[in-house]
Amino acid sequence: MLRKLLLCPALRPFLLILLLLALWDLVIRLFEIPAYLIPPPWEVVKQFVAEWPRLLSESWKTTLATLGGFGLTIVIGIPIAMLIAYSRLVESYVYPLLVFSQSIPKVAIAPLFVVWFGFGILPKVISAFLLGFFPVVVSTVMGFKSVEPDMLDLARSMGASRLQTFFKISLPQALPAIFSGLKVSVTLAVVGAVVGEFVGANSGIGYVLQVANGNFDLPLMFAALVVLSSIGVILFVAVDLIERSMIPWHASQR
Amino acid sequence: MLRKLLLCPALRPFLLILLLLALWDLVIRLFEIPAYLIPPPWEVVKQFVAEWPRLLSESWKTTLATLGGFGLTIVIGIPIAMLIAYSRLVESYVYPLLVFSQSIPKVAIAPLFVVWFGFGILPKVISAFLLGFFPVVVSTVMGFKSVEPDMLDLARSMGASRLQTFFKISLPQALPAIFSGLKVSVTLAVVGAVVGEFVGANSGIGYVLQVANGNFDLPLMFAALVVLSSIGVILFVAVDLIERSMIPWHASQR
Amino acid sequence: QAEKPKDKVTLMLNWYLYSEHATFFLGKEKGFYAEEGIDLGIQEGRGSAVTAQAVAAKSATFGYIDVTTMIKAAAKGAPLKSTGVLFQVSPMSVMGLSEKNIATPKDIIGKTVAVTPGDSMSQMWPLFLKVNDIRPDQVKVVSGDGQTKLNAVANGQADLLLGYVMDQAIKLQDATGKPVTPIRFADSGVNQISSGIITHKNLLTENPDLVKRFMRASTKAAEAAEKSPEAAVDAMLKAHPKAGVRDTLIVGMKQSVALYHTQETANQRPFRVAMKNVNDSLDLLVQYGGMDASTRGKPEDYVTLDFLPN
Amino acid sequence: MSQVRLIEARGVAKTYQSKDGPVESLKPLDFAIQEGEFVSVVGPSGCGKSTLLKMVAGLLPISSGELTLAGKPIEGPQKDVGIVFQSAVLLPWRSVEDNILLQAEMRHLPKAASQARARELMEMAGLQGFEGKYPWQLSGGMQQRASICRALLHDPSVLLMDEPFGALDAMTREKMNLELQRIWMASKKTVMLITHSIPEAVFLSDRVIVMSERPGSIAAVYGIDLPRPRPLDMMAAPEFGAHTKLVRAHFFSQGILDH
Amino acid sequence: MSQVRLIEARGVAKTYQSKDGPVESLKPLDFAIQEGEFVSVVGPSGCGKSTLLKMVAGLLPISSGELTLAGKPIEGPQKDVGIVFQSAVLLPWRSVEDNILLQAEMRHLPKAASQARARELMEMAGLQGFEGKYPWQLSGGMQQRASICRALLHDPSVLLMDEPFGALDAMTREKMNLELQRIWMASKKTVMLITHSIPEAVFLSDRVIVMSERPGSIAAVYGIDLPRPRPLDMMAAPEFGAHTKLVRAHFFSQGILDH
Ligand SMILES: Nc1ncnc2c1ncn2[C@@H]1O[C@H](COP(=O)(O)OP(=O)(O)OP(=O)(O)O)[C@@H](O)[C@H]1O
Ligand SMILES: Nc1ncnc2c1ncn2[C@@H]1O[C@H](COP(=O)(O)OP(=O)(O)OP(=O)(O)O)[C@@H](O)[C@H]1O
Ligand SMILES: O=[N+]([O-])[O-]
Ligand SMILES: [Mg+2]
Ligand SMILES: [Mg+2]
Repeated sequence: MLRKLLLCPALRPFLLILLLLALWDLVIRLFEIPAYLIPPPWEVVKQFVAEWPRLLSESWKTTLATLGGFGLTIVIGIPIAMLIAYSRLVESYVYPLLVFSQSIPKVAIAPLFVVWFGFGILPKVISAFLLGFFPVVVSTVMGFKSVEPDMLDLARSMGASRLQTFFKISLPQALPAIFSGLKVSVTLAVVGAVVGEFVGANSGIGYVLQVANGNFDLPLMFAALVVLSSIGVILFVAVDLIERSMIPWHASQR
Repeated sequence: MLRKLLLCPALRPFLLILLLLALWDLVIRLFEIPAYLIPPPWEVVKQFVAEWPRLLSESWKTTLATLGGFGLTIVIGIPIAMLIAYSRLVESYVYPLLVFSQSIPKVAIAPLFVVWFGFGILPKVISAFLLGFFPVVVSTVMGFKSVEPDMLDLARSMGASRLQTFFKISLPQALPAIFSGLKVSVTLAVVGAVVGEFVGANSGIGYVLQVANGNFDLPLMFAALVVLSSIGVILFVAVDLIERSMIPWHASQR
Repeated sequence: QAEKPKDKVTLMLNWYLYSEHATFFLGKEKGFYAEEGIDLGIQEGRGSAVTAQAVAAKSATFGYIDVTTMIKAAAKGAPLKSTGVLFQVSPMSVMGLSEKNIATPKDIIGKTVAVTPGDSMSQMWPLFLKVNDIRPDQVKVVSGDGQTKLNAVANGQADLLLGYVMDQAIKLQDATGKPVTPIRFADSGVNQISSGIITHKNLLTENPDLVKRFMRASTKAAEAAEKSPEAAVDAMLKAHPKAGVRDTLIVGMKQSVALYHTQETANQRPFRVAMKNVNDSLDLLVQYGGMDASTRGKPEDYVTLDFLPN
Repeated sequence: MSQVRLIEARGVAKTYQSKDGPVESLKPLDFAIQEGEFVSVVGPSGCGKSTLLKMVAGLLPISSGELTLAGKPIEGPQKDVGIVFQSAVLLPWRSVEDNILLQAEMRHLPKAASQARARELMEMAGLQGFEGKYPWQLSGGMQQRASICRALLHDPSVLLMDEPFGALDAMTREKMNLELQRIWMASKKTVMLITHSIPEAVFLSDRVIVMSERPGSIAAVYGIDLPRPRPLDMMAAPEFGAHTKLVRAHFFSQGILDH
Repeated sequence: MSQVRLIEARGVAKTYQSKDGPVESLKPLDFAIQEGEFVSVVGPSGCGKSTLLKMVAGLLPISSGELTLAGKPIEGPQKDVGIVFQSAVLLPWRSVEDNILLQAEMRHLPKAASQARARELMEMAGLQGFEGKYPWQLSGGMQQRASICRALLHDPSVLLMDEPFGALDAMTREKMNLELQRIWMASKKTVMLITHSIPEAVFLSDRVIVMSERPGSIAAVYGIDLPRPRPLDMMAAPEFGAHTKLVRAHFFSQGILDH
């Protein structure tokens, strides 16, 4: 009965939010966290309501940058992964370079973006792309390499070209893996966009965060973080829904 | 012939490093990037050699924190993923919370870590853990959900307990997916450790980075970034080797 | 005068808006820049180093940053020069909650201090200890970024932090609701020039007139701000209502204008720094700031007063 | 032979739920299998044989009716059962021997004894020399034989087999038939065997259940009263021919194929 | 029948390289298949039949010798060939019909005509009503039939089939045998069929190649000179029995099993 209620899809988001607020409140009371470290939930809710129009319009800009970076991730990451999966030579040179670039904290090099790309949307998009694309590459490589030899034999027996084999055999079979990468990627792209906004933007949630931080306005800062997380959740759910509609045949969906 | 030389495993790292330096030099000459934006490679190499003992000892501390966080990632991330994969209830509540937490830029909340965990290695470890664990969770969930129904039937027909099914069927089959998550995770853990060092640590490569940044010592800063990337590559390769030895049966390894 | 085409000029700040920036908003509001034929755009920054790089790359016309940071960049080859130093007294200080009764340098002994590794305050810290006869092992140092330092002191993990009088001192006070006592480095004789205007060297030869006009307007703005910090803050808040809390900003602004002059320059107009002061700062940079002695140069290599009004 | 009804089905039916509506796979069935009995199931492709076997194994819920094992309703996988699936279902990360030993590991059987028995079974199935090979290094028939060994490892009292010999050549198949008969006679297992070979069904069974086309139902049940043990050349005997004819005739009377 | 040698093997051998050393699967073989000929291959499980078929298909490199198709060495997959693999190899993300149409898509055949032909083939194979179902919603035999339809879709002049009817019941199998004979006679394809059923091999083939145990070699080749078309009841004829006996006897002379 309770289980059923808890699983009801319409109620779930509300229950979740309640749960989250309760948890938050509990932690603050339990550990006696002062308001200048973590503000109590109602303060944040108040600030959230008060600043709602601004948060909404700023979050829209962050979302745009995130989607731009995520789009680049797909357009650049998947083909690179393909090349890595298919060519030992590319794998042995490009893959290490990617890994090499990946361990650099973006916050450390992001200031250079400002110098190169100014204060527009570009540095945010690039930062979102840089943070997001590695998980997609790794997952996609794994997906392509897991394609069953039998199926490749089948394609070869049909005289399929490399491209056909890719689109009709490898890609569909790698889809679950690719989507798992995309899900990680999309949340990282949000972080990337915000890091981009930290270093070079006059708008977006990252900007609000920094300003709130500078003013020691913790309730606003946390409200901004909540908005940010919500963007992440919404994009994640969107990717998940696309996945469900694109791979209904997969064992995980039966 | 050239192909063979390029693929020779013993030569590859050296060729790669040469390639990297050449690329770097090329970019600087091509775009006429002045030394106060990006230092030329030889300056960095010089600084690298000069500061080598210090870089080595500091990188050791960063590596320790990374490994600590990565260890937590494995120990906490995989069981959580298991629960998500097996229980619809857990999935519908814990998964969104994880996604929610994931879109928060760690740099924004890391300053709180110091308050809770002091100035030792702990905040670094936690930061490394927080950055690294989501990719492992997503990949592992995908891996467990992809387990073939036939194999689960087989296990059930043998009267296997849930635990046995997990260890003997699901886990091995999910391993390629888990490892793909671990590979992303380990490079992110490096970033996490450094972010942890940015916000509160008296040692580590993150500390060196900050000092170099303060002194406008770009060669040292880039040398530190190279060390950081190398830590990432080495850990990635280590995970890859473990993967190869653990799943020699997989299609990707045949 | 209306026909005269206006020069578009970008001034990139060192950070997001806070109190000391109000000067430029006041100048803009009073029309000082417009009078000089300058259409001024004020751009928030992300740290002095980034602004230095942006000005060097000509992404911004002028920068308002910590001049010692610019000196370090210029020593590495960045084509930058300061055309006027606004903060001639260093805002650096070590501060803690007043309830801890740490009021003089000697009180620091045995305490824990939070610093940000590599920043200019952490670099001057050893000197500050030295001139006060405190051995480095008599204080415990913990490291963290700006936010972490505040958290550490507010939460008791550290007794003190290194910060700017017009910035961290006020933040700490606002956060904890308790009074804060800053001990200025400058009061112990450890002084370094701080915020000032910088620009690309080429601009000085290509368009000296623009630089002159800009500095003339800025000088007037600084003078106006000295006279009425409240008006400056109000001008900034008018342009950017979210820039902060008025009362706090006014406190900060008052602290800021107090740094505009040393005793030697007390009777001169703002931005006119004493070259001896610059020279001392260079010495400190070489001794403590990680600057290579071979690249030290002369004060005139970094700062010029030629573009300032009389 | 004891007369205890080990497996009993009363009105057992199965309808799969799929996205484009329900698929009726089995009409209500009634049958019983005695303890120690050897029963074969034959029927056209797609009539629901595998479905039935999985329900008896407790791996698939029934849609209606009552299905009991030793009097208790089958609600989940049964313990003392060995199953050969229609496809070999070998774990790609385990060698042939380790695949067979999985049965022992899951059931916590003593290791050494299981290993000895696994070797014995592999020898019986002609897999010696391939113990350490991975499934993808085996031929189709060898994979199937490995899965048979796995089902026999724990010496279950009930054996459910879904076309276990389909991928084997005639000789290997006959050899495996003889082995299965020997094992069954020695240990008195209850066996339910799905097969497409009518001679195989007659040769091995006490009774043959004949199913009709999709959605499946039981068309007839034939008792095979040939003496045991049955040598291979009994296949040439007229009584044997009579039985196969009966089963076969039953099939063709459905008009699937004019003879 | 034309006398052009379409497929020719001279000293073709295969040794698999595996981690624990090489595995010799086929000893050097010599044989030829004429254009339009129907040749079956029978032999014990694991003797290398599938290996041979994959080499003829150009999917597996030969280890030594010479293997030619229409005089040219086989170095990669051949164009005008249809293959039925030992396992169905259906793509789980495609419906049955789309799995069959994959052949047309890969070969850029006109869509409407292919669709019509796919429907026709599915009807022939008794899959009508399952066009939109996914592979895992089919029974084992139905999956195999779908893969046969796929191999026939583009009307290839060479057909390579690896135990295509192994998972089918006797009737469906006989029906498919008749269909295959009809298709072969109508379009004069060259067919190489691997089967475990000696009657099936004799019924369908011009020649039957008998292979010996692993590592495989050719033990004998039998010409089957029965008149065409062959009705099912020819299986009861004494000439037919003589042929099957010959093949079977050959097998048992290897001492695999005493009769
Ligand atoms: N998971 C499923 N979802 C929907 N329908 C299914 C599913 N599994 C089987 N069916 C349908 O149930 C029917 C019976 O399938 P089953 O596998 O039991 O046949 P079978 O008698 O074993 O055939 P074969 O001899 O070919 O193996 C078929 O029509 C099949 O399409
Ligand atoms: N990929 C491989 N690696 C190593 N050995 C292999 C591989 N594939 C097949 N073999 C070996 O080659 C031999 C012949 O296998 P093949 O599949 O050709 O047999 P087959 O005649 O088709 O048998 P069946 O009738 O059981 O299908 C077997 O001993 C098998 O173990
Ligand atoms: O720099 N970060 O990846 O948060
Ligand atoms: Mg079946
Ligand atoms: Mg085979």
